[in-house]
Amino acid sequence: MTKILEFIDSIFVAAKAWILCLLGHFLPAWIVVLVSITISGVVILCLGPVIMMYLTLLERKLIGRIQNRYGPNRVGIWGLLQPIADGIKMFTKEDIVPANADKVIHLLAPIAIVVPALMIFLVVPFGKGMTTVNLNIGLLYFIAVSSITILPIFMGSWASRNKYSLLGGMRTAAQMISYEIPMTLAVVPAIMMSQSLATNAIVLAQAGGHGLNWFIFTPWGIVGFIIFFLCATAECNRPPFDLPEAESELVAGFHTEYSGMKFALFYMAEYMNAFTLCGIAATLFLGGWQGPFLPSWLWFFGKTFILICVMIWFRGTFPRFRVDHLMAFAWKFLLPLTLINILLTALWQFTSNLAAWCGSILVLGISLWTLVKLNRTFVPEKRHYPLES
Amino acid sequence: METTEVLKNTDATQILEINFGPQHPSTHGVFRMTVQLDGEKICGLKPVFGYLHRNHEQIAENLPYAAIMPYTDRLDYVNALANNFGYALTIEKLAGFEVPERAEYIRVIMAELARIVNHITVIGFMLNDLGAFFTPLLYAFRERERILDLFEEITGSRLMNNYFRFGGVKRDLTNENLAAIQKIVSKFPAFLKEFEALLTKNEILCMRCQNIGILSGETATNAGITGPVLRASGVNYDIRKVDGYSIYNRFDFKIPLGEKGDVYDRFYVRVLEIRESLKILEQALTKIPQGEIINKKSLPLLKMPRNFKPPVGEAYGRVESPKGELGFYVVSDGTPQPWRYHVRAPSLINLTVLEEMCLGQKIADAIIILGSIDIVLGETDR
Amino acid sequence: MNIFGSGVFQGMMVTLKNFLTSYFRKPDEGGIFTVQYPEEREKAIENFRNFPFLVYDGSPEQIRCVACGICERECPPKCIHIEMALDVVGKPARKPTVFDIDYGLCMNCGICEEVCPFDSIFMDHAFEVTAPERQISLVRPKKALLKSNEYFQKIRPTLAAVIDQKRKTAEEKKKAAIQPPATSESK
Amino acid sequence: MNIPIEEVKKELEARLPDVKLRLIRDSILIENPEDLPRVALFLKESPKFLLDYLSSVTGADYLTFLESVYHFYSMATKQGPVALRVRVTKNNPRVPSLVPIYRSAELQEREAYDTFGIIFEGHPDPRRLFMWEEFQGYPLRKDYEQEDTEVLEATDIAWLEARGIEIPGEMKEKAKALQATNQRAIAQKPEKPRN
Repeated sequence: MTKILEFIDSIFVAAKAWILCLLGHFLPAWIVVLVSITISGVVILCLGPVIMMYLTLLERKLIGRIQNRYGPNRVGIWGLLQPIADGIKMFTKEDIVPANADKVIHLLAPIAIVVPALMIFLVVPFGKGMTTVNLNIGLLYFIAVSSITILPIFMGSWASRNKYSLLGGMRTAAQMISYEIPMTLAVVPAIMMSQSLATNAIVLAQAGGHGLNWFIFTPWGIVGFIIFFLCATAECNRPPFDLPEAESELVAGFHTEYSGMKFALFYMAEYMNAFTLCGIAATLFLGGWQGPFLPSWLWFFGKTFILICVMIWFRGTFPRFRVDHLMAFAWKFLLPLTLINILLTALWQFTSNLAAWCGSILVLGISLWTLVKLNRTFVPEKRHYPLES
Repeated sequence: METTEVLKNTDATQILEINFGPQHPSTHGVFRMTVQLDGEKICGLKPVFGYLHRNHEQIAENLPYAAIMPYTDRLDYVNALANNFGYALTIEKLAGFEVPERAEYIRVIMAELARIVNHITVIGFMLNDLGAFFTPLLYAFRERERILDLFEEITGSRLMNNYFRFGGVKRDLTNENLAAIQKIVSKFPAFLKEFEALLTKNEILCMRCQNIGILSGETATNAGITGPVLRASGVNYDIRKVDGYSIYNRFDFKIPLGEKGDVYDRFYVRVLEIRESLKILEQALTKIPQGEIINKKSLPLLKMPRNFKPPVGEAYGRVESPKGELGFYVVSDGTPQPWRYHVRAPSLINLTVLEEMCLGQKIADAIIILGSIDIVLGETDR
Repeated sequence: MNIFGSGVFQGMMVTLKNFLTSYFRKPDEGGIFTVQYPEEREKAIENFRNFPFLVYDGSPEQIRCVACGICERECPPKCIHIEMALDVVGKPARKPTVFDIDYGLCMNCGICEEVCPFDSIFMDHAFEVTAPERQISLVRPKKALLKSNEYFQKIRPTLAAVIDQKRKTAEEKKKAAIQPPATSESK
Repeated sequence: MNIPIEEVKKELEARLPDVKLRLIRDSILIENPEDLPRVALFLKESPKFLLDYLSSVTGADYLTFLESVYHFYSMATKQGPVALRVRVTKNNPRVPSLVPIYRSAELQEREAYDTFGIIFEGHPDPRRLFMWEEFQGYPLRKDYEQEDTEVLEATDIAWLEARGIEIPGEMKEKAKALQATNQRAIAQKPEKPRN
């Protein structure tokens, strides 16, 4: 029984190893390495778009249900072929470039945005031994690469020569740079506890204890997770932080002037970013691919799926932030909280379990209360509405 | 989009001039505002009208009185019944028609249902302007749909009702209709509770709406602002109470007033007004008498509308439409068609203070301020 | 005191509730409200009015319309055009030869139905009216507008019953007037 | 609550003796348009009426003269309406603007200017409201002749041809004929209701 489970668990790893072994018999070693890289690359290149396509379907279905309607259900059973229909539509659409646009940069931006989105996939541990490149500085790589996304968005917005796009681009720059900081700082506790920057090592640090060793089950872990998740939502420009697009204000923000496949690439990058960020969040705080019975990659995808569902749930519920509130939220609320969180993590390592729990909750409570008191704009005013005859 | 950058100061920042509309997702139709931006801050805003202008008044001046009724539906197409009400009231004033008791009750019931439809739609669209991805709007539309189905059953059409006649209404309410209305009225508070749980305490919504677009009571009065926008600024002025037209003075209802006159107050005053409308409906449904639905004197006019020639004179009739004071000014010269027909459109006049409310706010705020004023371009541009 | 974030949480609970009820509840109680249009249809509402049509009894020759032109005059957007037929002698035949309604202009107000003294024009339920272009093919000729009384009885039973009754009594009266019964003669 | 119009007139005559007033139906006609702002200001500030709310401003064309009609209400005392009207000739349709006193007149006066051509002197933003700036004529005047949009004029044809759009010959001929007689293409007036 356990043998079968283990086999299913390692099926992808085994398959790749088998192919490489086979080739190793009659090919020189350097070609085998090249083939290994190619296999991983092709898998990721296929996985990215497929994930994106079905995430759009999932989003439309879930939001449909939230809004008491069916969502797409005409193309194929349960609308399963809808993404393909959308893809065909995107391909056949006319590609429009504004007359005054900077044509080269306008073309480059959608291409450039997909690259970092795909690059992050390299360090995501999809399962036991299924990290494409087991970098020992995996998290650093992730943080570095994910911040590149700003540049293509700004390129696209600037090159469009549209004022809505320009505003959207400016907002993107401000928003993504600001949210990068609390996000990075929210990751630090996980690094401190696992004492490694490699994503796989962080997952392994959360092993055992029937899942209770996951970082989310500690006070600093839950705070870190929530902050990381909020920042991730902001990083991939999803509601309620979708200011760069801001449909009701800026028409479509930075991609107002994009159509057809170029637009689809922006869209693809957004969804792939959402997936990888959720995957990293699951890795850092939810024990990654760890879990009983089921194969490890299924656990990873399950956890990621739930996080994505929460992102979609956000989208179905919340109105958008305003630009200054957004910045204030990052700098005045999330940033101090992450710093306190790092302090707590440090204390956690030196104290006994019970004292650490009580102490952390006390410190967190006080700091939250203080932060709310300091940020009066976040607190709704109480209003009184007289009813007069 | 026009690309004219105006230099305000040679050494300082550039002012960015943007046209919001006429094709823009949240200008509620083909409304345009020319906005001057300093970064994200608004330093100038000019509304531009007329993209939906069809000279309603001239069309009406070439038509017999009864034939104008379906055209009034097209003014404010979200609640056509209020327009019908205003026009019918004006012509009854001009011709001196009495309205039977039952017809008055039917009118009030229909007008209040239309008010609920309007307010709930406005709240939904305002939330959409705020960036909520259609969820509040579709919840609102779900409830609106029930009322519109009822309108279809009673008036024959969902939006373009053409239901009121001079001296009465077109069709009687059956007992089943009354039961259906009663069902809607009794189910509505539960929906409102859910709707409020979704919205009113939401921190993001409060952050976005509170202290934004403040309009003081004095400015509002002087600028002729009416309706929920005025009452949100704390001025107690509801034409249903002031004029007591039709039979509104027989019902017990209150007027909710706002505290600060910001976007949040306008939003919440509308929610409270829905509650008051439900109160009126409850009372009207219990009190509605049996009897005629149209004045006997005006019955023959239904068959020969062209024979209707009101005496020479003029009348100014106004009703509390959900958008504000909807006035009709009609001058009769004794011929079958009016000599002068004028509509005092609340959506248009409420936009007088748009610039003042938006100055110094962010672009995102301008959108929700516009949404909170509640305009329908059919009425604004006429 | 409200805990910071409770409003956001409350809102999320509302959407979660609606998400779940969309699977289990009936449309009236918070379930899915959508009607899957071409396959499913909403219950036809009797009073619904769309474009006008002309009623005939029995065969299309027995058209009720007498081409009096009242609807043509009263129509607010002037979308009706009628020409009266002439009989062999050249006298007006009290039948329309041409009866066009421009669906592109018609605004479904129902005034023609109200003013018609001969109960011959009524508002239809058919709303699936399409045309390849917006000028000529939207002008519907008499042939396209004629529909039988049975169709009228099917779509609007209540109104049709009232009108059939009215016409029946009117016809009986007419008959009675032409051939007065013997008893009345003796008086 | 209604204000008897005679009472208003009496009060006005007592306080502003140099203003000539006349009752027309249920409204007061101010014979000299120049007096309008004074009357309005008096009505707004007199504690008896407190007409702080200008509900409606509109024009009307009575063939020989144009009229501007104002309906006032009071939000403070909840009474009204009081209707004022001024008459001007079509040659010199100048009426002092009420915007400095009531801002609600701002858009409505622009509308009246747009549709009737009544010029409101002292209006801060005297532009057309619904029509574009180049528009000719005032559509709600009874003598307004609507341009036929189906017929192209010579200038239109020149504009179109400059952009490489082909125009049928008969349209060109029509335009030439119009230009020769120095006429504008006028649309048929909507049919007046028969009785």
